[in-house]
Amino acid sequence: MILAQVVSDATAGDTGVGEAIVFWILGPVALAAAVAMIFARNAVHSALFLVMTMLSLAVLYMMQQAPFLGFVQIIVYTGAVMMLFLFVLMLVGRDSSDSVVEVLRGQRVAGALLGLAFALLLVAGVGRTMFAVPSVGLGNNAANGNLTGIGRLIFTDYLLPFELTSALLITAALGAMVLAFAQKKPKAKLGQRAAVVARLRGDRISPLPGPGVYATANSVAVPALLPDGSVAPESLSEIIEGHEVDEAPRPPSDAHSLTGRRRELEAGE
Amino acid sequence: MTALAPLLFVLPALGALANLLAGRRANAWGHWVGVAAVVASFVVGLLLFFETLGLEPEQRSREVSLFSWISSGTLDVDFGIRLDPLSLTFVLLITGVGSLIHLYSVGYMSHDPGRRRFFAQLNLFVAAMLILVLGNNFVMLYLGWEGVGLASYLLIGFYQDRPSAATAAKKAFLMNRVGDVGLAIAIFLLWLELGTLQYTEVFARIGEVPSGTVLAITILLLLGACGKSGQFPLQSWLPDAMEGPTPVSALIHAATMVTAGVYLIARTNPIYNLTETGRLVVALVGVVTLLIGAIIGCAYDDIKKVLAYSTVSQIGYMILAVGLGPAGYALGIFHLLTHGFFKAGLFLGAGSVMHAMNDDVNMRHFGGLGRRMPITFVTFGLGYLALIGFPFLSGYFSKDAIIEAAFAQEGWQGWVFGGAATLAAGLTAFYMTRLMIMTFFGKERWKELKAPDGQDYHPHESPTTMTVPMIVLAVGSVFGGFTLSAIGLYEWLAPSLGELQELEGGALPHALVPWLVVLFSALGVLVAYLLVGRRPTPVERPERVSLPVQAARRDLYADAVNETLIERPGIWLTRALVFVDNRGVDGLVNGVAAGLGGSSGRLRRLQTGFVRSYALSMLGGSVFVVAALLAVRFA
Amino acid sequence: MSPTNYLLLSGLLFTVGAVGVLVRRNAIVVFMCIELMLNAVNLSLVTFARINGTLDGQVMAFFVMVVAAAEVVVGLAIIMSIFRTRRSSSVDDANLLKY
Amino acid sequence: MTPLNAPPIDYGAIAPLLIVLGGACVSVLLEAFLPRHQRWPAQVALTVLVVAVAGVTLGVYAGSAPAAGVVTLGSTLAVDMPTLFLWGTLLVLGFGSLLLIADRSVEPGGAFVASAAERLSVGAAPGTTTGATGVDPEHVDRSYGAPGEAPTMQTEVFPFTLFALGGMMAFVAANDLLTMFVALEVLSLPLYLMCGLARRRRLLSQEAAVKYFLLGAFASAFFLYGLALLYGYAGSVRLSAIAEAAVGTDRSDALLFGGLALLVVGLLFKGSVGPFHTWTPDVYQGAPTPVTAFMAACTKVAAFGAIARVLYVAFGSTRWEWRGVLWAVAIASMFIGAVLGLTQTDLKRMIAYSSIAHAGFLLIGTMAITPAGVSSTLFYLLAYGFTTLAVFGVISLVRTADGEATHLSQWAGLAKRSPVLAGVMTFLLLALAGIPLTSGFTAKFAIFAAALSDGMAPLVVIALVASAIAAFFYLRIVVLMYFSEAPENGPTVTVPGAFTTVTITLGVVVTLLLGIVPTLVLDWAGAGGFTG
Repeated sequence: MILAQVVSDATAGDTGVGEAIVFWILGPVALAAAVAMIFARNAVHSALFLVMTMLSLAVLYMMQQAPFLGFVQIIVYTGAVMMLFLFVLMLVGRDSSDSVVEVLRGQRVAGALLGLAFALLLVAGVGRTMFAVPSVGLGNNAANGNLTGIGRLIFTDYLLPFELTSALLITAALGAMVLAFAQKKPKAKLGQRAAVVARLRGDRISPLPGPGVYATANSVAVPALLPDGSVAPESLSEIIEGHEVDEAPRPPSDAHSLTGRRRELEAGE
Repeated sequence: MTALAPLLFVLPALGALANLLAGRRANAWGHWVGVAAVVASFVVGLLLFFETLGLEPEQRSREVSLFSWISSGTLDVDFGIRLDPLSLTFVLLITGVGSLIHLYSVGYMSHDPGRRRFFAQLNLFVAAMLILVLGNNFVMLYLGWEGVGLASYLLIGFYQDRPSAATAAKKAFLMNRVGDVGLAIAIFLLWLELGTLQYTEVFARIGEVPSGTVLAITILLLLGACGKSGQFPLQSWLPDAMEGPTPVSALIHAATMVTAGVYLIARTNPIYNLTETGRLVVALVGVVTLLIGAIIGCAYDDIKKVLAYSTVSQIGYMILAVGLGPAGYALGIFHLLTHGFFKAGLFLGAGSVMHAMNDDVNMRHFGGLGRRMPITFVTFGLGYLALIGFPFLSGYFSKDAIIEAAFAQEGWQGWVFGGAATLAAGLTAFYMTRLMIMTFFGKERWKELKAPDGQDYHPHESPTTMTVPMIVLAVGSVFGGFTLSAIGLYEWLAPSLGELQELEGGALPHALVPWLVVLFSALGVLVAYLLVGRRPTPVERPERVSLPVQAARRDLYADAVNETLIERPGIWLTRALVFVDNRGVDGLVNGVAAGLGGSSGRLRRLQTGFVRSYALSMLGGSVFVVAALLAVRFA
Repeated sequence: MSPTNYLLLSGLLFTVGAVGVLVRRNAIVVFMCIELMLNAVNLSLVTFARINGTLDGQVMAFFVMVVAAAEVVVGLAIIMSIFRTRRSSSVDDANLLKY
Repeated sequence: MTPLNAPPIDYGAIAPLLIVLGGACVSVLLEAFLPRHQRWPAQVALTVLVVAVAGVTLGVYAGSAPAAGVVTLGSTLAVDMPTLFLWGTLLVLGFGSLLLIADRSVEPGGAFVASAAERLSVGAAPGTTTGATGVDPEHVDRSYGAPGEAPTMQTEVFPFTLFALGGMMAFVAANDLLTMFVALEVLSLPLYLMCGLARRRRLLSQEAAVKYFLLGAFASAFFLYGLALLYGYAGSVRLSAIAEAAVGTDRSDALLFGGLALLVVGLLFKGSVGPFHTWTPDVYQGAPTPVTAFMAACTKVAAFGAIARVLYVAFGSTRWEWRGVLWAVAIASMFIGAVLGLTQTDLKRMIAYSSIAHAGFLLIGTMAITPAGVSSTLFYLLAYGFTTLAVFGVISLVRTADGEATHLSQWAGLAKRSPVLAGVMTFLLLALAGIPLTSGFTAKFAIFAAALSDGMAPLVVIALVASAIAAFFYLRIVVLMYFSEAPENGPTVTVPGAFTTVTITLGVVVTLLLGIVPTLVLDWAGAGGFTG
């Protein structure tokens, strides 16, 4: 495998030719995918472009003597985190693609200009000054010792941040539960016996009269009538009675007056 | 005995607290607690005063350190009291006049549902003012400074339901804040240069400070003084402050708080002694203000506004005096004391008139009140005579001394300062006489009028709680000047302010000055009598009438001459100044406020509510920060 | 090839992500752009680890991943909850609070 | 294989942090195992106990703490005097916030609920009854809790609060940037969640949560990039290592300053310093008021504690290079806060702008790399925290049927209806404006004095002008309360329950005490400097 070759190539000092080839292939790919991500109209496409960037980065990590991170990037980031993104995207509506019209005036221009300025500053100010710096390389920590080295650091020098991340994860889990968990109304569940007892003890044993009984219409809006012709109060729907009902607007007898067409015609004549 | 000193401000503070906390239960007796607190404070002040009198002059400045207030890093500020002749003089003025005005307020506010709140705030003011004058360092001074500003703000806005009161309160607070910024910067500069803010240390080491900084400090202190004392260019809040109840105008906006600026400059005299330019600026501000105040005072028909501009003008005299340096500090304080008496008396008199006239303030509606309110008339009249410098009343001693010192300056300053002060003395006589005639003499114009609330006027003399303070203050106005100069006020103040320098030479011989001043004053009275006293005063303010009609209306040729030569230029000048005052100064203040508000209204549109705009501004900020840091490093 | 190229790539990716936050309206895509920024940072960290010859950078990148995972959970939960009430995941629609 | 040597841990020093985080875990367990109607009392008891015990532990440790401080846990945590002070501040302010959060008397059932869906009664489609106006009282959820019981709240806010508090404590003590980053997230994530839990005005609340979250994540990406650059520069993210590298390394300074810039962006965002403040007004307004109080008081403390530490320990030697830029930022922040606050119409929003202005003042303190600068910043944080906590406590009391009445017009003439409340509010606003005899004055004074002695006189003058402008809008509220006519159907002032009363009283008393005798706390704040 060329990749394995490259990885072992990358020893202490400078980068080998193999690494350069990989970089010049994957680097532009990562960048292009990133740019594509912000231009893709469909959010799912954006997510997939991001996955592409992340995978490219994973390989670049491995080439930079960080095999462990490379795999974590693939498994955790690309595998889990991005899947979570996709899940939520599906939940909130996959087709909610952005409109291309920019509503904030000057936002894109300003964004682009600032982005350009920022990139220039980073590249010219920071990147340029680093070219002369020799790279030390990780030596034994690069390949087999990588995992142990990282583990050792986590449990010694970085013990506190490591413990703190547990607080972070607990918060995240709790937060997701609080916000995303739809609380059901707790209803007192009655057993069959209890239900019967409640019904017999209650003030009414028979079912409520349905709408339209002894009436001329079957609509919910029409109250049930008792045998003597009076309205059965239990059949009145609270919701319907609670609202003022406006008379439904009837179309005027002259249908043309709606469109105004006739007047035009008359005017034209 | 010095252990009693904290009681001076603790007692009024407790009074304020009691009135605030006791709630409605205290409605019946809260005001007496307020009065008692200030009177007790006055008694303590007297005790301390007599104790200090018994000491040798060199030992009369004492420091009482209560506790260490702020200590952070190298900054160390005591909560301490400085008992010296200057602070004790102020203590007696504040608590003495304060007691009288508290007593007066019992009667004046007797029908007001907010009386308890009023006394709480009045007590709060007294406490803050005492902290201001008693503190032994600049931070205490600042504390009192802000405290009196706050109390004054609350009291100006006391009649909460009047929009004009709320506006006036806000204006006063904001203009004071402008001055406060100056004071704060001056304090910080002092600390930066000397690392201490205790008066004793600052004054001992002020010589180490470079002269440019000293000048800056003096100007900034002056800015603070201008804000608090209603001096040019920050004077316009003071007349508006008359929206407050009249006892407040008497106590705060005539006798005590507005003199804080004078106190500040007198207190920091070792700093001002170092810079002649700084003193010159002070004196110029004083001269400009005293002229402006006197001229505008001629224009108003509102009795309290006239008195307010008179206050502006008189404080201008004091500022001029302290601007004259060692030759004037004590004179400024002297005038401050006498002015405290007669101006408080005049305000109380005005309040008594308003009380009788259903809170009307328009002098054109008054007239002939002298017969209805004899006590008010007499006390007010004595205050009036004192103010215009009637020989051997208190204003005569103090004002003449200032004008003499002004004439004694070298070169052009003597002529300008002295001339302006003399001219203003004439103007003072003019507008005060006009006020007297319109209020107490002439036809009883109110008989044909209805009060703003629709009832007839029934002028009557005020109750005893109001007349007694007026009588006491009138007595003070008559004998105060003579007594103070007889018992040696200047020598008493010398430990705080240095010996009073007697200047020789200058623009005019000293003997001539009193005559000149009396002459100008008499002229002012005469002109006022000719213009106002000999003609019926129109009830409505006369609108501009065309020249021929005006000429036709005049039956006396002399009047026409008067008019063309004196009145018309005077009116034009007055109108122009009122215009500048209302439009120019207010306009500037309002313009700044409106500008801030407008830019705020526009800028808040940037907060569009769109997350993406926010992100844009954050990215913009980041680009700025990164670019700036890299540029700073590699430029 | 110098490892610095990785840094440049990282800077560019970070910028692309930042610009994406500014121009995209779907809250989830905005959030993905932020993830892209974090990934760019990780690339820098890994590269610096190599340049410096210390593993710390890799450990940090690892922490960033963990933190990002937790952040994703919280963020998606918040976006879900607002979507439930608004039926919209556009960040421009969340525009009641302004001025 | 070499054995793994666990780093030595000074348990005594970090006990408060452990107690708070452990308490949070226990609190989660309570949430999991207790029936719903028992949770509120249990959670309140637990969290109050946890914070109290942590405070006592802190007090005991502080009594015998080494003056130079200790660095523990593999040099990830520096427990020095500023840390102890900040921890104390955080715990006390957190205690006050917790009481506000726990209060159920002001808003029946507490201010928190997870989602709107369950409160929609029959016939109302999702999204129609929720809105800026809130939901009418009949439709308020009564189902959350046992039948017949008073409605209860979403008790998950308690573990969230504790986690956030723990995160803040770790944040201010973090001695390396990675710990700082993780702690930043630990404190942020619960806050994002808590913002979205308001019972009233759900849409605003959720909007606040989304905005805070997206911008917060954006800002932490910047922080992280700065961290990466600094790692590239120094080869380590320990603050002291960065400081050492700044003195002698052959790496280009571009990494150092680029890293500092981006790092500071992330930190300034949390401290809501302009121009990174944009989230503040929206989030302060939309979040439930107790959470706003918590954010305004504690997050500010945490953010500026961290900024001070980073600037002091890691970048103290290079301060001449970065100070100019932070000057600009501080000026921008002060003026944005002061000027934009002038025309706000919502009280919570106005306090948000006030907090932006205060952030500018605080930044001045952190820029002064002197012991006085540190102690004055610490003091300011304590003073400001208490005042703002009480302000939000007061705001939560003025209500209409729709919930809190935060529109300014609704506060008109409030002094006639409730003189005590208006008096308390006036006092607090005066403290925010920096009038003497309140903590606000002494705090500002200390900061300005420290800035002056470190050569920032022009900045102090600008700050004075800004604070004079800011006094306008505090005054506006006072004028409204005292000098305006009350509206026809104005809000009522709820009689607060014990919890809210305690918090407000605490805030007022501390504000007054620190104004009169600040020396006690100032001494304590100046007891020692940062260790690195």
